[in-house]
Amino acid sequence: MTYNRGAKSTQALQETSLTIRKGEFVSIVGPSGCGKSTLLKMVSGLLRPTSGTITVDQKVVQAPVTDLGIVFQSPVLLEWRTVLQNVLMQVELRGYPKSAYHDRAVELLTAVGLRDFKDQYPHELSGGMRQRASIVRALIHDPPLLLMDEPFGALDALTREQMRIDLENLWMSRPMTVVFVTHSLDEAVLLSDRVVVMSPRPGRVEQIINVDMERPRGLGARANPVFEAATRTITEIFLSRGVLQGGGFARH
Amino acid sequence: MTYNRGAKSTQALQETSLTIRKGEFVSIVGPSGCGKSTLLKMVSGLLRPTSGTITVDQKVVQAPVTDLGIVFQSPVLLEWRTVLQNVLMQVELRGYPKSAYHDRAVELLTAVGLRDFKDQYPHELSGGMRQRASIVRALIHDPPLLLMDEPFGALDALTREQMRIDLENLWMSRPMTVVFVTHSLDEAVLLSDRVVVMSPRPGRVEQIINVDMERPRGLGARANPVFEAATRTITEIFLSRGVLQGGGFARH
Amino acid sequence: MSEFAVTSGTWRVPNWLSSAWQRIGGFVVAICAILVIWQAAVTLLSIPEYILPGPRLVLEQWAANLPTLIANGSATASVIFLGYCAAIAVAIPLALSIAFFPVVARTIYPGIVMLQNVPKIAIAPLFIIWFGFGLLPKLLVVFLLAFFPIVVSSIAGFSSINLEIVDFARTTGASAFRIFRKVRLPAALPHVFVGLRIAATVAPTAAVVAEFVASDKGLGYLLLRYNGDLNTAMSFATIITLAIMGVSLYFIIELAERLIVPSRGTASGSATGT
Amino acid sequence: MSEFAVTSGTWRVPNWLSSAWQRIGGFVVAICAILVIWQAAVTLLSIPEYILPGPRLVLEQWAANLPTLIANGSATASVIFLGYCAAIAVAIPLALSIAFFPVVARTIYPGIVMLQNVPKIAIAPLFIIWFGFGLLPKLLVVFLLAFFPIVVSSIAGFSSINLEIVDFARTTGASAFRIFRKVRLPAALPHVFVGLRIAATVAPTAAVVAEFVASDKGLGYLLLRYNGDLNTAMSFATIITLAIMGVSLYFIIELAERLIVPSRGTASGSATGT
Amino acid sequence: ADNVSLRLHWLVNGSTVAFYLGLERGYFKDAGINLTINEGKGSMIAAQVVGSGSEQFGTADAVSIIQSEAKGMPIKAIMTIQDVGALGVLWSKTSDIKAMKDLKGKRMGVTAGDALTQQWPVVAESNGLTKDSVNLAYMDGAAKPVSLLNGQVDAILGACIDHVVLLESKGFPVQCQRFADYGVPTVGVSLLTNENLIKNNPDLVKRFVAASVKSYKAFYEDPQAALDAAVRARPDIDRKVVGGQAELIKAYYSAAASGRIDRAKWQSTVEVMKKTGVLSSDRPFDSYFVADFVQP
Ligand SMILES: Nc1ncnc2c1ncn2[C@@H]1O[C@H](COP(=O)(O)OP(=O)(O)OP(=O)(O)O)[C@@H](O)[C@H]1O
Ligand SMILES: Nc1ncnc2c1ncn2[C@@H]1O[C@H](COP(=O)(O)OP(=O)(O)OP(=O)(O)O)[C@@H](O)[C@H]1O
Ligand SMILES: [Mg+2]
Ligand SMILES: [Mg+2]
Repeated sequence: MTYNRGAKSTQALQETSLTIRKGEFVSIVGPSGCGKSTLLKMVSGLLRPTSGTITVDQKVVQAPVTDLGIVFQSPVLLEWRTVLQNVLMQVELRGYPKSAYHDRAVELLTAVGLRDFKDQYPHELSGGMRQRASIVRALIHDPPLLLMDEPFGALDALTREQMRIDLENLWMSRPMTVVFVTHSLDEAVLLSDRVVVMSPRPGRVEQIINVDMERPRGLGARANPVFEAATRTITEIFLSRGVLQGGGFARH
Repeated sequence: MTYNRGAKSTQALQETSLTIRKGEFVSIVGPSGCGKSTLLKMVSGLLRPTSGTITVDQKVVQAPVTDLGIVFQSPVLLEWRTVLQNVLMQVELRGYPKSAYHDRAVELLTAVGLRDFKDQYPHELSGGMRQRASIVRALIHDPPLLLMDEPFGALDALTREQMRIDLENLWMSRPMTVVFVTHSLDEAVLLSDRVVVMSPRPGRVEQIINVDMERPRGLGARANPVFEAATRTITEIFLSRGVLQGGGFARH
Repeated sequence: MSEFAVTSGTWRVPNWLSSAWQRIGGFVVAICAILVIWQAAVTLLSIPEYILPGPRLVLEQWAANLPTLIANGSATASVIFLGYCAAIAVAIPLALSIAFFPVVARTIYPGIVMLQNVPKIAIAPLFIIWFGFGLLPKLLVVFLLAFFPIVVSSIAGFSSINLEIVDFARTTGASAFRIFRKVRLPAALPHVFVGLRIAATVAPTAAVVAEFVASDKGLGYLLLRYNGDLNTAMSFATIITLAIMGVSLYFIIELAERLIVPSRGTASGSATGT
Repeated sequence: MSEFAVTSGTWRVPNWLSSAWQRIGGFVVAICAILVIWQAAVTLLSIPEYILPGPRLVLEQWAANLPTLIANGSATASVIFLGYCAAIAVAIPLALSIAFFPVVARTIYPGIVMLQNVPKIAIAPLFIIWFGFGLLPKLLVVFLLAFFPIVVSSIAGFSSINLEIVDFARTTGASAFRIFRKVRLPAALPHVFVGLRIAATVAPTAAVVAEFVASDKGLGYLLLRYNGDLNTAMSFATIITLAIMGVSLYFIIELAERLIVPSRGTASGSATGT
Repeated sequence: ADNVSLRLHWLVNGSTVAFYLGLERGYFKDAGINLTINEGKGSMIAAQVVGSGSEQFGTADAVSIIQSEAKGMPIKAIMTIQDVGALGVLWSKTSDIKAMKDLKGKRMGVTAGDALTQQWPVVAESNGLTKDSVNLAYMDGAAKPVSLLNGQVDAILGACIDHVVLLESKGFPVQCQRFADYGVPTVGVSLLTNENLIKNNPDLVKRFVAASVKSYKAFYEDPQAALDAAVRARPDIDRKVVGGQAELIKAYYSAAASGRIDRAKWQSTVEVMKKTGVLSSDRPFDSYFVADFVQP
């Protein structure tokens, strides 16, 4: 996958192949700039490779996939709509009756702690609040496929933990495929059936780790040896590739 | 601190008092939406309270403070400037000679892994790369005061660890006051002399935890009982206040 | 230590009504100042009436001939209104196709620029020959002058949207039209309104030019007559009537902007907090 | 599995030169098409010359009278140029003060709107009385017509900046002027250029109107003469000369925009990647 | 020599080429006058420019001069160029219109606000037509001849010199009837100056009038020479059109070459204007001109 700008081009992804199965919870981890967001956009069909394929639920992705909910890395809210209106945008664009989703929207906003802010505009929210609003927007229509790009990145540890548990519960309560980009190895391992580990820029899929643990994986799951093993494996892959090449901030 | 919109107003901060000492490393932690960013903007003088005071280095903050470097929660880069030009913006706006800072800029960009991207535009970067560029912009002029709002939020664990160590080294190598907002308790404890713990929205300073640990606090410091104690204390404060009030994502 | 509070330091007022009042207040003050200076100049320098009639005289004449001015003004108003609406109806779809179809941008757009640079006033007499004496040539003049500002501004608007928002919209499978209506159009509206405002100030002038060329009614016709009679005071009264109509149109557009353009909930104190 | 690549699906071309060529290509095709249709219509319908001269006749006349057209065209060009520059010089500072000083916005702005709605064409004869037959009244007409689009667009530009970027700039202690030059102005430029483009199409018309009223040279003067003589072919030749000048100004502005307005490194494939 | 500028009532045409001839032949120089000729944009503007004192002399229609004076402009007519106004009605020789009265029920092109349209009601009344018996189509001045050519109107109000030449040059067999011959006698183009100049430098006015009369006499002798002089000064004028006008003017006006101001004609002009309503002032008719600058 290469981004072109005139004569200049940036290779964002090396030879990458990814197959996602129906109902599966897959996480993608990898160093910053390795191509996770690019890969996620290809899964959604928003970016299309000229060669190579992405397969979701045995179908090759070609046009933008529409029966999904997506959380971009930045919140991407409409500045001129309130939080509630932004959430209902998902429904309006799909042509569903708005009134049928109003209560569910308020329920979800309550779940992420935004009930009191439903009539405020995005620029009046804190960074983490905006992110939570965009998560609600992705969930409101009960999509069978959920793509999330670092959805909990701007949240504090406790809120994050809570929302992780809520997400797992939601996923368990009904069939849903989730592709989840995160920087938290804990989160990846605690949530996923498989963790896709990517190599540094220009990235490719380095390894795919299966996480066989019973669910729900509550707070205690961190003590599970499977958790520990998976986390250690991923950390080792990362360490073996190294990260920043620079010499730190101090002057040389 | 209250945000006003017509008749409507949002209380962002309750009675808050904060004194920051010269050369100190202070972290601010607290649940999403509690007012950390607001507090940081008040420390910088960008937002001014009509009553109450913020004291930095024994001076009451009134006008925007200018001998500082600041990292906002979102990268806030100029879309029409390359990464390098964005970094040098700091210097240009201050009227310093650009050429004198060019090498230092490249050095810092190298340190954060952006050397190859110095001539690219912000929209061609990944989320984490943009954030790193804005960190470099805050450091380029060796400010005596550094304000950072979740600067490592979009970075993977390894890059984050590396940059934390780099930041500590920089801070140790010369006198500098740092105010650091983060969601990572590890990071807060490992970096700070004092950790300011805020209560949920509308927030106030709940408690200030001193962290007495020798420096540098490398990878091994997590084993230090002081680390463990501080982390536990903060977690307990958080747990005692509770977080989201909602009932999860599943339908009721 | 007491609670922090930030005083509102910006001048925007949250609801359009009180803001409209504020505006009208300033406007009235400005107008009064101009009138006083004008009358003073005319009186003190004893400027003859045919060079510059004083405002008192103009207002007297204006009041005395109000029925004529209203009758003819309404004729002009309908030309302005119809031409302006036609301009909007053509300009916005055109801007859309220029913004999104490269072929249109490359072939039609330069032609429009060329057309725009033809002084309509110079060819207006030909319009009568080509299109007869009716409403058509007049509408055409207003249309031609008003539509270009709207096109240029709308192109800027439709090109300036955040692409990730469109990406989101595409994942919903919404039709191009619905994405336009719900996302692209609201995002472009502030820019479109820049063009609508400029066009609003162009339209009355265009209508007068059109009436100069072919009309037996309307303010342009009156102006020709009063100019012919060297009745400068009534010329001014007519011009003022026209200016009032133009300003009304302008503020109607501004009001429409406040009502239609999605606000972001005009906040104060957010980042400025003086 | 082979490497992923995204084909460039947008029509933008990275450097302005080749893009200018693309434009000129489309333009030429469009012009040729118009000429052919026009000639065919005139010939087939045998339209009399004084109603609509064919392009062949117009071009012949144009070529035959080129020296006259050039001499008068350059007079008009200088009126356009000076009036346009004056409009820029006044409009941008004015827009700035309207955008940042509420008092100005409330008192002066409505006055300007009012002024803008006075049909300059109707009062142009008075300009002669007030300012004589020299360059001044002509410049004034061009200035008055060109400056408003620039004001309106620039206000929109200066009001639309991301406040956090200004926050960052304020922490550097940079003077208001430097913040303006380095941050606010570049951010506003795309909007300012919308106004500059609209003004570029207004200025030639304004110059012709001014010359109708007060000139013994220039293309407006020629037009009046040829119209009076029913020399429609030469009227058209003059109008075409004017249109060429107008289009040149327009594309100079567009070129200036490409050179001055900070690009974001026109990317392709980023989010559209067809 | 005195520096003097003359503002014409329109772009140079047949009625004013004489000044270029006088200039070229040195008549003004011989009179101690350094003359600049400026083309104009209407009689009213010429009157206003002279009235404001920014230019010393002008040519304008007598009706416009009287109107402007009545409004308080300090100007006076000082010489007659056309003793009878050229305003009239034009139609095709081939149409069924033979006289004014035949205009009944026809469509006529007029321009709002101009002198023609102001005088038309009186002409109509004098010829047994009522206000509504002719359909007036209002249009720009430049559009009138084209719409007559094109058959969109049956007649137009126009000038029996300029429009006749113009229409004939397009092969249109035109008939022109002057208002003056149908009961509305007015004086045509005249020379005017500022009252202050008359007061402060009557000698200059006298010399200017003398040189102007000489120029017109020379023009009537050889219109072609005047045309050549004008073309040399203003190369972009249309020889055919302006030459045709000059010949017609010679035919119409050579009898008035003396430039003498005819009191009776001015009186009837003022009366016509009062009748048409464009003049409400009660000033005596002879206060609008100063007759004695023209030497008998
Ligand atoms: N629009 C674009 N144009 C050009 N290059 C781009 C564009 N978007 C991303 N890239 C490049 O593609 C690479 C991968 O970017 P991507 O956003 O997928 O990374 P990421 O793994 O999501 O990183 P992060 O964790 O920092 O968000 C980067 O090197 C980036 O510079
Ligand atoms: N511009 C604004 N106008 C109105 N209210 C605002 C504005 N900015 C922030 N707030 C409100 O102030 C409160 C604190 O916001 P702040 O951004 O300081 O939170 P935070 O602690 O930084 O949160 P996060 O961790 O999510 O970034 C929130 O309730 C938010 O809704
Ligand atoms: Mg990313
Ligand atoms: Mg924050």
